[in-house]
Amino acid sequence: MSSLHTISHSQSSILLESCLRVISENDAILFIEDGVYHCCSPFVLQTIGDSIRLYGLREDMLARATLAQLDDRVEAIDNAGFVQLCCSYDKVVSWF
Amino acid sequence: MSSLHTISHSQSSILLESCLRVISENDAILFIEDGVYHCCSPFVLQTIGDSIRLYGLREDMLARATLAQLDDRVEAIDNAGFVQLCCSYDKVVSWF
Amino acid sequence: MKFSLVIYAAPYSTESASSALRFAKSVLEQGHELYRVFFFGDGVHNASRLAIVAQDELNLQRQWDELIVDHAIDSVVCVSSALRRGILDQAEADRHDLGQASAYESSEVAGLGQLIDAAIHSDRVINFG
Amino acid sequence: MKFSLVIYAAPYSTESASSALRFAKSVLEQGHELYRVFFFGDGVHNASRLAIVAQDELNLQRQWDELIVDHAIDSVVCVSSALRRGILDQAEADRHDLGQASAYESSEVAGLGQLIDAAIHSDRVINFG
Amino acid sequence: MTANTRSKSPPRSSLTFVSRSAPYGRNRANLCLDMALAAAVFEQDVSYVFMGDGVYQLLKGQEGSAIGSKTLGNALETLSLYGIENVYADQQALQERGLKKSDLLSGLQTIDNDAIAKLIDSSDTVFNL
Amino acid sequence: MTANTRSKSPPRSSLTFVSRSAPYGRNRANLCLDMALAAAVFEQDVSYVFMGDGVYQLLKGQEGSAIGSKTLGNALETLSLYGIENVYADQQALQERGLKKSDLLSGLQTIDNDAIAKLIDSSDTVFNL
Repeated sequence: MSSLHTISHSQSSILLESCLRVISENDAILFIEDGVYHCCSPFVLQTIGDSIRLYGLREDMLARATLAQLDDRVEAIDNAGFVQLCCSYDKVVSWF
Repeated sequence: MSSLHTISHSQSSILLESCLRVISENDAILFIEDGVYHCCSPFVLQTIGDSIRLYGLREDMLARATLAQLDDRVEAIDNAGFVQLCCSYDKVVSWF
Repeated sequence: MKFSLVIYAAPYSTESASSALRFAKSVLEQGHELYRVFFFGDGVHNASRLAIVAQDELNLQRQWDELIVDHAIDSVVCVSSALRRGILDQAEADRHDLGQASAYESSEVAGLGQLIDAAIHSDRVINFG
Repeated sequence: MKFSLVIYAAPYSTESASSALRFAKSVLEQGHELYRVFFFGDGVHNASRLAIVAQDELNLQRQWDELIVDHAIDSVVCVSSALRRGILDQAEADRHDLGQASAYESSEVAGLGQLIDAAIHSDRVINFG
Repeated sequence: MTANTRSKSPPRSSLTFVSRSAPYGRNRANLCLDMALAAAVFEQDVSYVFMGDGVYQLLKGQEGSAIGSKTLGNALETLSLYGIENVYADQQALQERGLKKSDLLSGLQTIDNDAIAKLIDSSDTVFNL
Repeated sequence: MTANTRSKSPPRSSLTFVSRSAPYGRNRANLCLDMALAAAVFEQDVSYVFMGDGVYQLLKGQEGSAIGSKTLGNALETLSLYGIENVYADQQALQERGLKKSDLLSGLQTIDNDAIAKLIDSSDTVFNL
């Protein structure tokens, strides 16, 4: 099976670190809310294994003015895309 | 002047680290709520300068069963002691 | 697909309740089913019908109510979380002589069984907190 | 000494509101003055008079009310935080035809000026959130 | 056939609860426990992991009464009473916090990161708070 | 004498606001700003520090409307409009987050750890959220 992990706090929290301890190879991470600040931090994104696909919620990045700094590895998706991602993965694990 | 800093989350937060960046020599730290877990972590307490006096709220340590592991540097005080500490320092800075 | 949402966060204090609302709308817009919305912990405050919000700001509680009514969504407020937070349906308000209900009628005040039922019968459970 | 307390946290979801209550009692027991208690953000939920709590658990909202009444404490609920969270005094409830007040009468619904006034006139301001 | 004769029991789903919060400071530990107990009542396939700060829930000798709370330390017993046997403590978290077996409630199974990952991967639904 | 002739203005106190929260995710940035503006109205001696994640409030080009919020990016302007001139951005936080001057609102003064410590030390009251 595969999981979509959502992370909703910034790098000042331990959410990403905790998630990475227990993530599986075919999983993906979607950054939402204050979690989207990860998406413009290449240094932090480096700690995530190459097999993990990365997404950021466009609405949250627009609000925060971080869309322009989006790292190449992260794909911006809107809420419709969020729903579609939930369907593409077998379950959603929320980190908050 | 001098400040009493209260810290109310565990080491999984960045509260202590943030506090230590801006603490002054004659200040003190009082650990309350989930902050009391700091009081049995010698490794973490080492990062605090020697001039800073350290206190832990007894009620919170009793509830959490951490009083027995209390580090030598930390003095356990009850709520009455908390109030007295507030009087002994010129102001209280709360980290939460 | 059948989705259920669990909301742990009060409105206004964090973005999570409004994130959940936007997600719920998106689920419906794409033709999926919302099997249940479950308000838990501080999330029960989203069902308050007493909120008064300035015209130029989002009334999150009312938006939830409208979504739930318009789409006939099964919405549940956890009873043990709700009572201690003053979120009461008319029956509870009457029982304790506390006047009118503080919860919107569109949400049912019920137990955690409804959350587990949702987990069993939904294809996806999404948590917002 | 004159103390004022600012409470940002809702009851039950975190320990902070109950920490503040214990601290307030301790302040009074030691003969200090409580100049003002100010409920801000989610903290306004501490003033709800609609809470129904099991007998073997602490009714934090009632405990605040009792402390405030017993010691004639000046207690203020921030108006902009309160309205959107459905914490209403009778005047607001009447104005919007929302039935009985949801806030205890022991707290006044007022503006942030009361917080700044407290900061100016107290020897110590302690924040709980 | 078998499915038919058992039609009165609910369908069986695998639910994993990851409890990552310390006790008392927030009420998430309680919410997580309550959800798992409800799942057990519905005869679901329940696993429970104390992860990160959640391992603090396992300390022996807690006295919630010191801060007016119910003691959460018997969570393990409660889980077992409800027939939940797949209960695990995060090995790395115990090590990082210097917690020894003698500090903890008895009868604990520890679990490493890979095993938590596999458990999450093989579950139908994960609640994580 | 001077005190007497000025008896109508409130006593002057030095209040420092440390805003450590990112915008939108939690409403703490708004609470902190509202407190400081109230203090300015009361003609207090106000300092404002964006610390840690709080520096994210200073990013240019925010559009709160994307998530149904008011845009917080003009906080700096608002502070200046209320006559609050002692506004500082945490140098270390800007560096750690790789934020360049060109990403940020103009007219910012940066501040290092020692200077924040001195500011806190010399203030009568500190609000820190």
